[in-house]
Amino acid sequence: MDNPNLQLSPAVEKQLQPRWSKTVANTVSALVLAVLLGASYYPAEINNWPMLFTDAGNMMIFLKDFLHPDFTDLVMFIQKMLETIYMALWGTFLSVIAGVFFSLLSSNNVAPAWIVFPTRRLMDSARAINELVFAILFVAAVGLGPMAGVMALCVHNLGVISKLFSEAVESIDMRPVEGIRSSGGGYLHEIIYGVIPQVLPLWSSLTLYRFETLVRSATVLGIVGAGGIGFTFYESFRAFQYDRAATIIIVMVISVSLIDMLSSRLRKILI
Amino acid sequence: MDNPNLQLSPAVEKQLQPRWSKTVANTVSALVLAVLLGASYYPAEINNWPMLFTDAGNMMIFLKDFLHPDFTDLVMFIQKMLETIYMALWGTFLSVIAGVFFSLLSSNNVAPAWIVFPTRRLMDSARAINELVFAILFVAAVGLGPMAGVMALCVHNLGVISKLFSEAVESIDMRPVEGIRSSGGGYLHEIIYGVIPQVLPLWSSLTLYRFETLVRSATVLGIVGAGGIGFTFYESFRAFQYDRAATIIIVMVISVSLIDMLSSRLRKILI
Amino acid sequence: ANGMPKQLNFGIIATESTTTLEDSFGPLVKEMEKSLGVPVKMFFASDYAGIIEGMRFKKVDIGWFGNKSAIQAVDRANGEVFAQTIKDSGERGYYSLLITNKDSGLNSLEDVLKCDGSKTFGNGDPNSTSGFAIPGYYVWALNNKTPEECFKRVVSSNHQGNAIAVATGKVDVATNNTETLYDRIPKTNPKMAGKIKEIWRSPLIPSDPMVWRKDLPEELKQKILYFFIQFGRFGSPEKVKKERDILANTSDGWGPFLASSDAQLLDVRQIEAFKKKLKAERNGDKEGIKKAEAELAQLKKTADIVGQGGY
Amino acid sequence: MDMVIDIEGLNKTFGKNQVLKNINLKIQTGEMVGLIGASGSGKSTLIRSIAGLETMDHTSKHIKIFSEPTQLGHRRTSSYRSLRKDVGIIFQQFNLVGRLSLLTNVLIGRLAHNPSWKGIFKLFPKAERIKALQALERVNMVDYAHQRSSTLSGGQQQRGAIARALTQEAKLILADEPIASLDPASSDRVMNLLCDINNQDGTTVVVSLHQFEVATTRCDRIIALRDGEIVYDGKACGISNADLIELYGVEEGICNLGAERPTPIMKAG
Amino acid sequence: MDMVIDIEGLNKTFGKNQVLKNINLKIQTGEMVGLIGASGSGKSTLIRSIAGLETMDHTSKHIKIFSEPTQLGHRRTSSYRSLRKDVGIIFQQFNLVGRLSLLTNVLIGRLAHNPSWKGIFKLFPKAERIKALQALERVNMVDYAHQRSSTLSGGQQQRGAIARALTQEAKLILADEPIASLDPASSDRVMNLLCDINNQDGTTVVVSLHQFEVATTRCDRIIALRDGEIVYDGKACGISNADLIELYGVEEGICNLGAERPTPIMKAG
Ligand SMILES: Nc1ncnc2c1ncn2[C@@H]1O[C@H](COP(=O)(O)OP(=O)(O)OP(=O)(O)O)[C@@H](O)[C@H]1O
Ligand SMILES: Nc1ncnc2c1ncn2[C@@H]1O[C@H](COP(=O)(O)OP(=O)(O)OP(=O)(O)O)[C@@H](O)[C@H]1O
Ligand SMILES: [Mg+2]
Ligand SMILES: [Mg+2]
Repeated sequence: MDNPNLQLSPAVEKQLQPRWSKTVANTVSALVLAVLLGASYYPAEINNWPMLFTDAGNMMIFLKDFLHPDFTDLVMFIQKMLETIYMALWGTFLSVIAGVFFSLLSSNNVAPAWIVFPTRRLMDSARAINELVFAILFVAAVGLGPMAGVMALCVHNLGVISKLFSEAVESIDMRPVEGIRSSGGGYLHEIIYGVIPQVLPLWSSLTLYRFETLVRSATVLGIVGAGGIGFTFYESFRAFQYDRAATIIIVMVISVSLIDMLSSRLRKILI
Repeated sequence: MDNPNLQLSPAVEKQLQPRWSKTVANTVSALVLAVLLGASYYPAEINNWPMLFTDAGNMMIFLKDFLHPDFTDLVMFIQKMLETIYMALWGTFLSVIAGVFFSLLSSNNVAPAWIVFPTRRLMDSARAINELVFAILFVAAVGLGPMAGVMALCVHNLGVISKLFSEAVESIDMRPVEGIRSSGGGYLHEIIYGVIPQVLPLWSSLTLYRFETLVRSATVLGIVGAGGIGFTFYESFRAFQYDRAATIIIVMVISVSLIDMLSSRLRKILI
Repeated sequence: ANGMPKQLNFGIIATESTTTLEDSFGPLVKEMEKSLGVPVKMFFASDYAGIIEGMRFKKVDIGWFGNKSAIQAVDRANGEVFAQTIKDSGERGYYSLLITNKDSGLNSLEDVLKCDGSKTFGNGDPNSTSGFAIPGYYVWALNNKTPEECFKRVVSSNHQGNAIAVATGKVDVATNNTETLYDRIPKTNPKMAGKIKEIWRSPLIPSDPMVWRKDLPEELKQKILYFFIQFGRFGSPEKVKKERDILANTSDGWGPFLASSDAQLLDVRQIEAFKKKLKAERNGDKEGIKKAEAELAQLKKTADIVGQGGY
Repeated sequence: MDMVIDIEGLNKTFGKNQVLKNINLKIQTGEMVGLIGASGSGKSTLIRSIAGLETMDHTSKHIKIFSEPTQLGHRRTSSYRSLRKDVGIIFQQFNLVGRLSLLTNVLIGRLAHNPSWKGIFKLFPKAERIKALQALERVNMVDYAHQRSSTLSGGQQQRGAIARALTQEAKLILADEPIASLDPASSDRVMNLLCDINNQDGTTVVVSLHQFEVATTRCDRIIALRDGEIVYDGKACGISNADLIELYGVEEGICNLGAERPTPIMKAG
Repeated sequence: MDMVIDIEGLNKTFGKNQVLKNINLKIQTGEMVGLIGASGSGKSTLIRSIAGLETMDHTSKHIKIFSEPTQLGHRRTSSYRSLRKDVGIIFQQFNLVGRLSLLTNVLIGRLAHNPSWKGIFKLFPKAERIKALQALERVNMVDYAHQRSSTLSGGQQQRGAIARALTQEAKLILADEPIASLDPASSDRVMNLLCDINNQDGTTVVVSLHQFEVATTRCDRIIALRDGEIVYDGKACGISNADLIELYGVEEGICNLGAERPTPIMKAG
């Protein structure tokens, strides 16, 4: 062991051979990424980056307007925030209920391929079809107002939740599931005893992340006339009332932080 | 074992006692959720749900307009899609680079609490502050156009990526990390050999999910005048050209599906 | 729809306003409820698409629109213009503008139309009447040019975005309108306003119309129309004063409504039809040209009857 | 007599590495079979294949459990699912659900004995919970019933896995190194348990073991795997020391082994 | 002579369960110590505490490694990190990184011997790779060097973990049941290895073992834990059969045990 080079056994020699396959694969993927980024460099005008520094002063001037929040309407903003939370709560709740179902159907380690493929495509569509289409769709049925917003958020969110939840499911340890399978547990038992306990912490954080996103959502709620904090922000922002906008930002940052802290807490309990 | 009730040993008797703590905790959380949902029922106008069925005919009428996609501008739409992909590519790339860093700093099992807390709050802000603020901020520096959009998307995305990545990090198995720690590996070694290999499959799917979201993004790119497919969709949609909108939806659904399939493929390679 | 509806749904498009919309419209709507005897529910939407489709499916009864979106409400959602808002100053409309930075060296439309390809242009949102359609017609179409061939770069944003871009020198020329440039920006950002100057002004654009659903019960329509026309006009001076105050605090500050009709939209319709014709000519689309010409002729005929601008 | 396990021509390949080579094996009701072989010789893979957790290569013939085919060639048959409740497995890596309590993990063994909806809502009748607790008592783990199983020590987890398989009251038990992490007394207790259910209930038991003195004293029949091939199948007493040397594929080690510890093979022979 | 491990008043409680009770322990350079005790008696927790992976209760006094305190009361000291490279651990559950190749896992043992940036970029000099491969050869695993470690069999993973600890060339090795999943020949090979590094390199070895015949033949000193207390600490030959009965806490089992298999304790005594 002192001079390991002296005499190597043939077995060691053999394993010392360089392994090309992996190196080649890595190099190729790095190259593809580099080429794509290079090709997008000018179209995306990334070449303007020096301006980020030369014209940083402009940013400062813009930001300065936010430094004097106007708290006169704070109570109203908090009320708007609660309004949004009402809608986000229902939107999240409904989409999580459905999302659990669809995410399991779109997980390769839980459902057979002929179910996974169409379910995934369906969920892709729920995400890809612009939320506004769903918003108007529900306006046609239930009229303007929160309900149409909730439903539109819910459908879009279902697509996202299913995707995120199923990524979590696909990264579980399959051994406990095998344990249940071989104890004679049925398919649903495998899910309830083997899959859910493993993904629960991740699922609950992801749910709270989506809840937070819905609370921030403005476009859909705006178009169906459901109001909410995001919409109020737009109003102020578009009217250049940066002092009010700053207050709304503060309200939103605090809410998002609270939700995030809740999610950490929940996680700790669940892990 | 035939009649298990006959005579139970004291040890078994003891473990048979009902365990209240868990039942109580579960009941309380279910109650809290129920109360919240109940309180939001009327404000969110969920009571309108029967209309979803009585007025389903309206939805059909609305959807019918989408049944005849107009493919004349297909080439233009695909080109717009590519434009958006350019921007999304850079936005995602930059935010993932920074996100890896920040997500590790905001994971409780990897970084100390006094770093996690401020980092998480910073990332919460990146998500909570409306993207439009960042959009205008960067317009002030680099002017209207794709670059401002890329930067605004990037900052917001950084907040999301850090959150999602760190949730993944917090759900890893810590035993391999302990293995590296006790072999004398440094902090960075623990991350590179212990954490990253475990989260890589999930990280790559999450990255592609965010990439897909950026490709769909419209508001920010719209306000900075960077165009893209989302903006083109808005134009058609708001002009009630549902035949064109339908074509764009098809383009988007296909793209999102392709990205999702790429993510499954990547996952399979990485697992 | 023969019986009276239990509730009247009033769709309001949230434009760039300076006060909270609910506070702003609340008193007016309360008066309306009193007068009509039905509850009126306000919906503030960030975009007209929801309100128009809502109207199409009878979920919205009255809407406040811009000229261009009102066309959609009329054509698509069976709506009808019945009133027009005016400013509390009595102005019956506003003007579309081209603006530049005070130091840009550009002084007139001719300077812009030199089209030397060295400048950048901030166009409006394609759905904006004053930001896109009006300049598109009067500045570009009538001069047989397009922004794309005139400028080094064309970007599009809303009025605020364009104003900032001009004030900070990020674009050289941009579209805007008198309401944004002279009412809103000076209030919120006087420093920026001082850096901007106007170099071209369009003909008058009639101010925003009120649209109702054509198939509302006749009785209700009469009540609504009566309410809008008398409000701030009829009655004791105290009542008028009170109502005028309410109007002055609604939206950007309104005066009493004027009666109006679909004819108010003729101008904008003509612009749109002309643009269609130009586009068809450019594409060599013979059928399109014919269609656009027929539409123009039809509009002309209507205008001959009801008068240009519907007055 | 009934055939519990009937394997013909089982091949299993991972990548380029053929791990099981033309395995032919028949095991009858009530047998107690010890599976021995060096580390990496394919014991776990064989057990997992019998349980239907690995699919055979398409060059294989069949696996039948209780005379019903569970795998034909490359395909699992439909009876694979219905048979599982009669096959209890003790996994080498325990395969407990870490976030659930030990008791719940053991109750999982009772799922197949109750209406499926009860299991779905986690409703276990008192009698079932008593059964589970008594199984835990048999492996000396009843005091840990409500501890989360991920926090148990290695040997405690192993005993939990054994309790789960016991409560399942299966007709065939496949135990993969069930005493690897156990101290001598616990090992003995567990081996006694396995012998008991074999003797009294007539349960067929296949147990893979590294301690061949345990295998030879406890099992009627020994199957020895080497590099994925069955190199010995017969009475425990028939194994010679030379067989063992060949089996574990060492020259130097085995002498040492012979010298420093008693060779139970001799005794058994 | 230098004190490698010096523990005073170590208490460790999980929830309400006190797992280690006032442990006092001194181990000197070059000792080969066997740690025995029933499953759940606290062997792994003791080893993990020495390694600094568990923090003691605040009622505890100290743990010193190479005379430097790593834990004082409830607190880890700063020297804990710097000392880790001299303490090699073989974990009961192997703690390999499943998605990395076996070779990379073994190379992790070399991280502390190279400039830290090289490890960060996964650059290992050829000499290091040879060292790792030779360690794998010593546990008979060199052919599996490029297999992903999660796909290795139980015993193969265990040998991988041993190879990782060997390449680390630590001054103290803590091995937690390193031969639990191994066949007799591999076990022997591994125990020979541990004895070798102890004899030749003077590495201090603490090894927890269930097979007390192995412990008594291989180790100079035996420490026996029962319910978190040290109940025996001394020469291997000093343990009586009565001690063992008390140790594993069984009355019925042990007779059985005595009858059915040779009791190596007698021989050693
Ligand atoms: N994280 C934990 N939380 C709660 N209890 C724990 C935890 N880790 C260990 N224990 C308990 O501590 C006791 C000692 O565990 P330890 O792993 O040290 O036992 P051991 O002697 O190594 O046993 P084995 O031989 O089975 O590995 C056990 O009763 C175990 O249940
Ligand atoms: N999923 C897999 N992918 C690739 N190779 C595998 C896989 N599972 C097992 N192997 C290989 O198959 C061979 C047999 O493994 P198996 O687990 O059956 O061994 P074993 O006899 O149970 O060994 P041990 O006594 O160590 O548990 C080993 O060489 C192992 O590396
Ligand atoms: Mg095995
Ligand atoms: Mg242990």
